[in-house]
Amino acid sequence: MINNAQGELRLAVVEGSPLTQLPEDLYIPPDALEVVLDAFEGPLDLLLYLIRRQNLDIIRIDVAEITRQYMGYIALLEAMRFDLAAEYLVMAAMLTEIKSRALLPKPLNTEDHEAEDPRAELIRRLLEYEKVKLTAEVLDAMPRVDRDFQIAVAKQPDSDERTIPPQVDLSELVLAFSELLERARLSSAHQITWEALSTRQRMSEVLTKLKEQSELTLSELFSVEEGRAGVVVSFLAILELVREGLCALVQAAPGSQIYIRPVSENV
Amino acid sequence: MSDFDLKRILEGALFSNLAPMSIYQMKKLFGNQKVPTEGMLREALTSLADDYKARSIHLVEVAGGFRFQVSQDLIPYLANLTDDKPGKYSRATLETLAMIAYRQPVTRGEIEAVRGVAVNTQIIRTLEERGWITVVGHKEVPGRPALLATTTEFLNDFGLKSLEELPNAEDLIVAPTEDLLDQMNVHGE
Amino acid sequence: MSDFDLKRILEGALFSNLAPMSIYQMKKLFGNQKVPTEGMLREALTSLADDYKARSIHLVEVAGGFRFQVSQDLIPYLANLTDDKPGKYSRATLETLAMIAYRQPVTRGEIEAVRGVAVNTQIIRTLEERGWITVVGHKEVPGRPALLATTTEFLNDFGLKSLEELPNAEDLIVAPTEDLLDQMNVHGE
Repeated sequence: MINNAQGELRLAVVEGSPLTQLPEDLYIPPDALEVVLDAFEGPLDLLLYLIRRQNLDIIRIDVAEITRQYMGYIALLEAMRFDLAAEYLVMAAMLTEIKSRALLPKPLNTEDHEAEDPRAELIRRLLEYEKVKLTAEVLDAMPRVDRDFQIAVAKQPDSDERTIPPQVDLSELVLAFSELLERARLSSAHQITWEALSTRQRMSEVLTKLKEQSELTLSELFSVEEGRAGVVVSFLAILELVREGLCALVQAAPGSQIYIRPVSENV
Repeated sequence: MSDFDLKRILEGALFSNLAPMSIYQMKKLFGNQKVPTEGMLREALTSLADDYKARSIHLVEVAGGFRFQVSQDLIPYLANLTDDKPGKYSRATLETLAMIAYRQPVTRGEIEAVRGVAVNTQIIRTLEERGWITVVGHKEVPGRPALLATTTEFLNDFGLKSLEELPNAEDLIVAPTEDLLDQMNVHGE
Repeated sequence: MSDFDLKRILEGALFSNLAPMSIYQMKKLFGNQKVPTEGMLREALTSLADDYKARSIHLVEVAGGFRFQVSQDLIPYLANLTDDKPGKYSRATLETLAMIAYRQPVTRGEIEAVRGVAVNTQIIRTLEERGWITVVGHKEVPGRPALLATTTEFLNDFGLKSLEELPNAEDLIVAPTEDLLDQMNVHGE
């Protein structure tokens, strides 16, 4: 049932398992790094690549060597893609810690369970990530509708009583379009020059409300008295808050209630 | 290719499409391979129609070409399936329709660029089936993507005499943001 | 009603529906008339599936019920008809979907912890809009993050009857790493 049409993407085979999407000893010139980094899904993916490139089993990684290579990439990365660097830097710090701990002599008097291999957590994460990566490939290779097969349909017989199609009010359509324009504007972040005071003010009001109640429905932020202008200002304020990562919109299903939540520490 | 293969391919293609399929489109199925003649196609279609004679779906020829259609005598049964209250279109469907109405003729890729997510084939099919949108041509860029536009039925259903009567969506965005929108139009076009 | 009629009605109904049809919906077809039992329906469906064995469309059962499907081997021909290439998903999107499919219900934070990078809101939106994932609840931890799970539509679109039919993720990790996992457990816990 698994369609291996995508198999050719797996360019390297390590100990029997297809592993990486990149040629094995790919040399990455610094100016191409930005492009290459798009091929990695984050620090774990990069690390996994570096390890697999040496045809090594994860458990036998030479932490010192891998750390050296990893730090090399990070140094380049930091200069070019500072926005991405944070996640990679955390990994760098972790590697350095592991390396330094490995270099220090083991304290003699510690109990067995305290002297755990500092690499254990890293290896656990790498294995877990690798599993997700492979699962994603398998999922993508599975036949799916539209790409690998089509639903067979025939025209329904013509009849007046047959279906009552959903009705759409013109105002819904106009609203959908104006929201779309807004969203398009907000996603092209660099075009934004200044914010209207009223929007900023409303943003603060929304945040204040969110402090009192950890969750608000979209409709709670709109009031009839303010009319259309108020709706637009609230709407812009919410979009702006979302864009700045200060709150999140959550909707369970299309057409259902939309909730606004603060973006909190939990993630 | 054997007659058997030709029939199989036509059968599959006819069932994967709700819109009638013309002889021209049937020839397109074969891409760079040896394309069957119209005579061969018609012969296969006749044989296929025969296969379905005794079934509850029939191969019929209509203005735009050929399509499979469910027998009229099943209407009373099918009517039992429909809910009395009409459903609602998803937000994605509405946004897609809005994009087509305001920016027509527009390609699916252009809609995707503004919406930021892929437009499901299902959405296009739903709107086509509703009779609100149609393919009006193909954009002369690589891949020749279909250009979508709204229909007269769309205008009728929304009580509009012409597209000019569509309310100005920009009006919904009030004073302070107006200059931003102006900037956007400059960017947008 | 004769068996012949029952089969005809089911056939017509199945072909007039894009979504898979459940036994419950099939019973609804008969409205106030004598409703066939599930056994009768399944028997008719088996017979119907047999009728189509040699054709290029097949009756299949997925999570949402039964539907007719065009044979996979015709895809290359059908692809010649349209310029729209079916959507390809990014690795980030696929990995997120894989996490949700195999670990559901799961929070975005949990996905991020395994992947080691933030999950873009756009990815969640894409999957939600495709109808493959949905919020099934909220985790009772500070912030009450949404719990994500896959939908019946996800199973339908991947031709699966249930989540159990997903390939076993453990099987994907080959021999040498398996003992490592054992070792790891000793270290980790």
